[in-house]
Amino acid sequence: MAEPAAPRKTDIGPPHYEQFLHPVIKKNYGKWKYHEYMKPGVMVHVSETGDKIYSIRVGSPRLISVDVIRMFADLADKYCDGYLRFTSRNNVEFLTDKEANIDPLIQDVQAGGYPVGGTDNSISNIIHTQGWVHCHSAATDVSGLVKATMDELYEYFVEMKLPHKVKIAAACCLNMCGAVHCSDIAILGIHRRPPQINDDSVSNVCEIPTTVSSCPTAAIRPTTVEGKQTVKVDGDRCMFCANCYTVCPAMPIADPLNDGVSIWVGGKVSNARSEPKFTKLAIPFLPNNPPRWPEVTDAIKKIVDVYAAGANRYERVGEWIERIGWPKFFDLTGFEFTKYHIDDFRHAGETFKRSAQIKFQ
Amino acid sequence: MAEPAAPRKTDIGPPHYEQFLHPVIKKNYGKWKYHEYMKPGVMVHVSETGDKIYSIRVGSPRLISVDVIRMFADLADKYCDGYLRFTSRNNVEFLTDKEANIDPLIQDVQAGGYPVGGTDNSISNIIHTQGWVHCHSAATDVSGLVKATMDELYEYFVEMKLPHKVKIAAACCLNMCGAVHCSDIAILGIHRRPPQINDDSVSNVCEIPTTVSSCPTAAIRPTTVEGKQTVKVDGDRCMFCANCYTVCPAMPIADPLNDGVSIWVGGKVSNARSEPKFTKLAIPFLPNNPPRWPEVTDAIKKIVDVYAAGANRYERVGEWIERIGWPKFFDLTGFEFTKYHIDDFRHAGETFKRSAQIKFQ
Amino acid sequence: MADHKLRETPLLDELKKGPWPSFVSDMKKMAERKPMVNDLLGQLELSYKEKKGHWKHGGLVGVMGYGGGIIGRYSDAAKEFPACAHFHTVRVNQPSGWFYTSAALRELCDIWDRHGSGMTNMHGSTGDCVFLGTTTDELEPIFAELTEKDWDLGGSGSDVRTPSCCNGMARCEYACYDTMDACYNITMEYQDELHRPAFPYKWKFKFSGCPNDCVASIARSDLSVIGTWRDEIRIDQAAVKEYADSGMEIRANVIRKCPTSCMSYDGKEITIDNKNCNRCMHCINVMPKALRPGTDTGATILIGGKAPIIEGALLATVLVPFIKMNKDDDYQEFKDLMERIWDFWDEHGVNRERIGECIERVGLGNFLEAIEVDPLPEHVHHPRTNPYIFYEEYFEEVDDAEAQKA
Amino acid sequence: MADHKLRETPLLDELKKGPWPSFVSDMKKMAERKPMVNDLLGQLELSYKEKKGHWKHGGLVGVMGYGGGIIGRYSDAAKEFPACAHFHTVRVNQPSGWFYTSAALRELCDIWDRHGSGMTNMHGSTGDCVFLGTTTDELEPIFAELTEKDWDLGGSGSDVRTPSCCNGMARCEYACYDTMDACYNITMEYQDELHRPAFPYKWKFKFSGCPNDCVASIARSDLSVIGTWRDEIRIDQAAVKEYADSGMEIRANVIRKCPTSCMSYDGKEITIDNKNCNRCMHCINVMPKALRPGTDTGATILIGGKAPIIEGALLATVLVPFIKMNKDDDYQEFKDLMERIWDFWDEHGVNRERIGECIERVGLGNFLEAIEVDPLPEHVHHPRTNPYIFYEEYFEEVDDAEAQKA
Ligand code: SRM
Ligand code: SRM
Ligand code: SRM
Ligand code: SRM
Ligand code: SF4
Ligand code: SF4
Ligand code: SF4
Ligand code: SF4
Ligand code: SF4
Ligand code: SF4
Ligand code: SF4
Ligand code: SF4
Repeated sequence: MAEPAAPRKTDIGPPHYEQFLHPVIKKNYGKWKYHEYMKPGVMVHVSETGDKIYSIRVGSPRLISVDVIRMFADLADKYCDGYLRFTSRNNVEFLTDKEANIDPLIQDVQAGGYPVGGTDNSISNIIHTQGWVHCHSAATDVSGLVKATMDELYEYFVEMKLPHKVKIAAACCLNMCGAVHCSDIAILGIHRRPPQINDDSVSNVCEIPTTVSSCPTAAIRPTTVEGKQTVKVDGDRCMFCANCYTVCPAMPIADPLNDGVSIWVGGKVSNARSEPKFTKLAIPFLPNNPPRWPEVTDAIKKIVDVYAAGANRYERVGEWIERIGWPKFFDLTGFEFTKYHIDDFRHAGETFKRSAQIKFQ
Repeated sequence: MAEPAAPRKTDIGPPHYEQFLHPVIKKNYGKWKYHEYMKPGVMVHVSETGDKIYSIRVGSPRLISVDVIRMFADLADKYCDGYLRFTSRNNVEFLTDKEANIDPLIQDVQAGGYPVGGTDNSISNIIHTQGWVHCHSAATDVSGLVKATMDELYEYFVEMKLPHKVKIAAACCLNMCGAVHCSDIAILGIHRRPPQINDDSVSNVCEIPTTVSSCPTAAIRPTTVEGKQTVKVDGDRCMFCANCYTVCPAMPIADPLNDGVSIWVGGKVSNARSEPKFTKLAIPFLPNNPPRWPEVTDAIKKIVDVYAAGANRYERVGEWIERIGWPKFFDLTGFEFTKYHIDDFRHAGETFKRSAQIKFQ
Repeated sequence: MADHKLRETPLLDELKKGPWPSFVSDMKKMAERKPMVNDLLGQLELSYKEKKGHWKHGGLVGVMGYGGGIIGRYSDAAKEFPACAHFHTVRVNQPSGWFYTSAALRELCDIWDRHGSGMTNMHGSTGDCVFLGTTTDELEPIFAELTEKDWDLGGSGSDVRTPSCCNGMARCEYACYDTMDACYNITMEYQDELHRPAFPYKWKFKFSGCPNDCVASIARSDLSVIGTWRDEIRIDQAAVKEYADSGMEIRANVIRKCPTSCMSYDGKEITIDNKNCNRCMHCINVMPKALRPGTDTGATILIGGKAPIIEGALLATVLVPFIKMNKDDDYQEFKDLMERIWDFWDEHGVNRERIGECIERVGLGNFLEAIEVDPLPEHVHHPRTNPYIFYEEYFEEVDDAEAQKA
Repeated sequence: MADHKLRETPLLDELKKGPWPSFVSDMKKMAERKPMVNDLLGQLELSYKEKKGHWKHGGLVGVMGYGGGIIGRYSDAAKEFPACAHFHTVRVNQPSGWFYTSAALRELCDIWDRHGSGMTNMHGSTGDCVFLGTTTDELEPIFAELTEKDWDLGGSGSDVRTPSCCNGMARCEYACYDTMDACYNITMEYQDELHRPAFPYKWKFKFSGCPNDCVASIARSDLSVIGTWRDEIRIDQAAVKEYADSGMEIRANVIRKCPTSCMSYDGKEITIDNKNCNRCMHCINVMPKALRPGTDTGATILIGGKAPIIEGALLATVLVPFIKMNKDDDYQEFKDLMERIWDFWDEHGVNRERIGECIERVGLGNFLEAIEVDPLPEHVHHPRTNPYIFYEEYFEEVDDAEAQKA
């Protein structure tokens, strides 16, 4: 292989963060004392030195063009000496030490079509993934789903009126590149039909032993079809995880008639009060109904509504459900409880109710 | 096969219980209103009709001769119109409607060498099993262990001075015919050496496929030794459960040098407050040291002592440990925490600590 | 006094000391008139010396027509201890709630004194009255004398094991159904299943009158019936006051220990948010004079409890959140359910696999479907967390999908 | 304005409606000057119509010398949508805490506008700044311009993935160690592991400054570093009073929600039994002016968090209950640990098996032993409940047993 012409710059890593810090932040690094919410989307952090930094949080679809980023950059120049950041939920945060700049900034942001909010006991941005926009594995499109859902939940982003934070995530397949497995509410794209096997190409594009062993339920067996080495799938054993497809492109699993969306609830990540917990199945299947997935947005709205009505302050969705009990959750939402809700994978038994502690309504 | 001479009486079931009920019990059946502890081992149950029945609970080694039973029968005749019962923990309960009979009865019982107690916040009798007295599977003798332990805990049987009930069980092998897996404190006989295989007799007395498939860890393989079909055990995979021995007598596992006792804590059965829970490993191995197993009785005394000192009223051992945390339990008892305490069987991962909620002492 | 030489047991003699009654002292006395007990002591002393049991593996013995009820046992040191060369046990089905009269006990003692070692377990862990140690020859005579006096054998092997129950309504104010009647009725119903092993593995029934579960049914039975109620806890506020006056710390010991935080106490009266109460019994246990279970009583049925062999211990799991345990119709609903479960077990069970393990293998959802019980959120601690759902249907054609929609 | 025909997207156009900012409106604008985005919209509209994605499986592309950082993507409808036939993404390693200046952002935008679709994810789920959609030809030029401006690629494939961290000490009063410095330092240390996949599977680092875990490290990283403290929570009683005066319900919202019940409040002052506090953060979160973490700060290290593929999702499990995250010695203790872990993984890992699954397969006890970490009760939720203990040693001879005793 030919050497590159100039000495190639590699392994330099990301730029050092210090150059991107607002001078007030640099000065008070590690010295912050407390914070207060001034209004939805606006926080002030106060330092031991008495210095203050104001943060204005702006909702973003995450899938944004360079033009939108440039618009944010312009606003940062105008109001924040050029300083801004993104959050772990893909919101934008403008940072300024000038309290007077807050309201004008907000006006400009809103004029540009972007909402301010997402702090404290609100619904912040939805963590999500690629969907049909970029991924080969997607069972649904999350960009559209998220847009439709956030339209529906908009009031909860721009106001702080819920019992506590509600963290929502969406992922387009069981790989769960979003934070689906530990979210207050999660939207998950699912397949429901075993992979279709392209017998002609399996032996060319896939390593058959790897493919066979990729299946968590041992549903895949090697076989020969018309003289060609290939694999077959025992449909009864398949639970549609698509791990086979990940290792073998000749086993596409996406299927317009059967792909759809499942809804999950009650997970969390923080260690506050209760330990982190996994999200649990609320609705096993809703149809893929683009462009606005009304069945999905209705279901999520329903969950948020009953949570808002029933939970105590500082109770996350999962903590609330644990207090009232799962039977009550299904009762309040009207969601049907089916055999699909009952775990039957590896450690299924650990989820069975093993006490006589039962609530009767 | 020849028919029996007379028409054989079979499948008649146990005698109907009604004939064994004290008249006051029969009259107030289902009408009891409340009970009170009058003193250790003595309860009064009061009926809606105003009637009262007194119960006097007497400790028994369970392994008793007909002479001892006859002695109990005599006392029942003398004080209780002939009525008595046994409890689910193998204590004897004398039942009388005559309050005046209580103290004389107690005196006679105690004179006969039997203690009165075991009620409310005491340590009641130990549930136990056969041991070397009768079972082929035993890794220790529980009758002796239980006698030695109850001698040590005697004060807690005859007084009610603990934070709450402490339920102890002992079993002589992993079959756990006692209530070991859900007890406040449990004593469990264990093997620690893989079964010795009697190659000469395996094929005669055992079905080899059944034997192979009996092993939960797939440690057993069929093999041939000097032309005879037999099995071999992969020592590294064996965790000494003895299930193979149960199905194949030619694989004895008992071994004087390596059998011993493990100690378990923190289980419960009742649904009161917390859900029923399994007992957890406290000490993986103590030597078999008959006749009085001092290492075992010391360990149990230690657990009871720290529990008595630290738990709140109405807190079972497991509830107390969950409040203070397992690190504190090991700290207080001085028991060593080893890799053996960390689960590595089927659902091991479910027992790992998966949060940042940690106490630092 | 003994017409045989008494064994020396220096090690066992150490167990004659101490305040707790000693099985050694008792056996030593029996040894004087029972050579079998004398040799048993000798063998046990050997075990204490060698730290090893001296019983051979199993041994199939029994009484005619029965497949269970007797545990065969032979010594591997019979040369040294010939009197306990055979040492079988007889499991006698105890009466409901372990209630006896002195007369009944003497009856049993006399039979056993005539035909066996005279040593017993009162009772075995499953609940039987266990006669410890006799020879094969004695089994038929024992059985004849027992049945003559209306006693029968209990279970062993892959059959229904002797059911047991708490004393329930006989002496407990908490009993939410008649455990003793239910236990008796079900024992009688399944005499054939109890005496003739035909299952994949053992099957244990246990009946507790309330969630205190005084027979440990949730941990130790395949089918656990635990009394409960659906309506409101009965409160006697006057008695609450009495407890308070007598110095009980109601807030610390009752209110704050309620697991659902559904109780409150204003210094005078207790209020309970009954729809959040999970029937744990704690408050009632502490204040039985003031609080009582409701009156719409029945039971929760749980399935699959067991000890660790083979896949690890299981606590029983909720099968029917609430059932009326109805004497009047002979517990028909319960028995119908049992029939469907055993049909399923028959078809899907594997040798030496308890029902709890079988359900985990087959899937609780599939099991419920097979026995025609609707899946309920009460069946689970929480719904599944993994996305590995075995959807059972998919559309092959657009038309199917459209049809579904309509 | 566009020199190409704009795609009709009636379905997608529905997503221009509503108050939340619309990615469709944004893309439609970009489509006017970017044929690639125009065709992407066309293909997406097709997906919406057919309910099916139109990307082919994978595609190995990259920049010279790197094994990761680029995700290859090709359309399966390239005939119809030729401008997005190639549609690779570039993962650019974001700065610690996602802090930028406007200038830095413009730098990135300009590079991407020149060489790609102009669409981005700010940011990807792992934390990268993701450039969405370019052709294979453009990869080297993009890389050259990025490095020229001191930007580098992030991870993909079986390598160290781009580490990320919460804003920590930069803007949060709770940070118990310097997340941004640690993240930067560790990212720089493992540049080779990040750019050249050589592991059995991916490896994610995430750094959160306190147990609130604002980067979800416990759920989404193989190695999660969560700030904590060992000493006492700092209490400012004057501020407690201020909160009370301002109407905060301290008893309901703080005291009673403390999971360990280790707090009390007498109407004036808060007292904490710090040895029972489990550092959950709740009380501090609610009253940041009055309560602060202690000053003996550091972190808890947890291992093995991940999404469900293959054996089911895992939350990370405690590995080191407390470690000083020491800048001054360049995090040497942390790095030494990492070395031992990767050595182990190298030896015992299986292809496509995350470290969390590997540990469960090998056994946590064995894993700890291999990496020379003492087993601690802090490692487990509770000790084992099953009696299936793999004792590693037994005595062959009496002498051994005697020797052990002495
Ligand atoms: C900016 C951000 C960190 C960053 O470096 O980007 C952040 C910043 C703060 N978090 Fe967070 N958290 C951020 C993501 C998270 C996440 C991760 C996530 O959302 O996926 C979590 C864990 C989620 C979970 O538990 O499922 C998280 C769990 C918390 C909690 C715990 C809440 C609880 O009670 O469970 C607090 C404390 C609180 O809210 O009282 C907290 C508190 C805070 C505080 C108040 C800390 C402080 O004093 O500065 C910050 C403002 C909170 C707010 O938004 O109301 N932060 N916080 C992230 C903002 C995301 C966004 O745009 O909405
Ligand atoms: C007699 C007996 C039932 C029988 O039919 O034989 C019985 C009888 C009573 N039990 Fe029990 N329990 C009996 C075994 C059990 C068992 C099973 C066992 O010990 O293996 C349990 C479950 C054990 C466990 O949880 O691990 C049991 C858990 C309870 C509880 C729940 C305690 C808790 O808070 O966890 C109560 C309520 C209480 O003590 O406040 C209770 C309460 C009672 C009451 C007060 C009920 C009543 O009003 O009559 C009775 C006297 C209790 C006492 O001894 O202080 N009984 N009780 C059993 C006596 C055994 C013995 O000789 O000691
Ligand atoms: C006698 C008794 C112990 C006692 O001293 O009380 C007993 C004794 C034996 N049990 Fe048991 N079990 C006895 C109650 C139990 C219980 C407790 C219960 O029923 O409440 C259990 C735990 C609950 C359960 O069933 O899971 C129990 C769980 C076992 C097991 C493990 C079963 C499992 O699924 O985990 C075995 C092993 C087996 O079945 O192969 C077993 C096997 C045995 C065998 C037959 C030994 C064997 O390896 O085949 C023992 C015969 C001993 C002998 O020489 O007499 N025994 N066994 C109990 C029966 C007396 C009675 O009828 O009243
Ligand atoms: C781009 C991104 C989603 C996004 O829209 O943000 C993404 C995209 C893909 N992920 Fe992911 N993952 C992304 C973050 C995650 C995360 C979240 C995280 O890192 O915090 C997870 C869950 C956490 C974890 O690692 O467990 C995640 C768990 C997976 C998995 C399941 C791994 C597992 O062990 O369960 C796969 C499947 C695999 O590795 O074969 C996967 C695979 C993939 C692949 C490569 C598809 C595949 O089947 O090979 C996706 C490429 C999509 C594309 O066309 O660009 N991705 N993936 C995220 C990376 C952006 C970035 O670098 O910042
Ligand atoms: S969740 Fe699945 S479909 Fe979505 S980006 Fe990740 S791998 Fe692709
Ligand atoms: S989708 Fe999953 S379960 Fe189905 S065959 Fe593929 S790997 Fe196996
Ligand atoms: S626990 Fe084991 S040794 Fe003891 S009686 Fe039961 S089967 Fe026999
Ligand atoms: S003792 Fe248990 S683990 Fe060991 S070989 Fe026998 S069945 Fe297998
Ligand atoms: S289980 Fe309930 S009803 Fe039965 S004896 Fe125990 S407390 Fe009474
Ligand atoms: S029974 Fe238990 S849950 Fe119900 S009120 Fe009483 S203590 Fe609370
Ligand atoms: S994890 Fe803790 S330190 Fe980091 S931003 Fe969140 S609250 Fe602050
Ligand atoms: S940090 Fe959590 S556990 Fe500690 S005192 Fe505060 S609320 Fe209680």
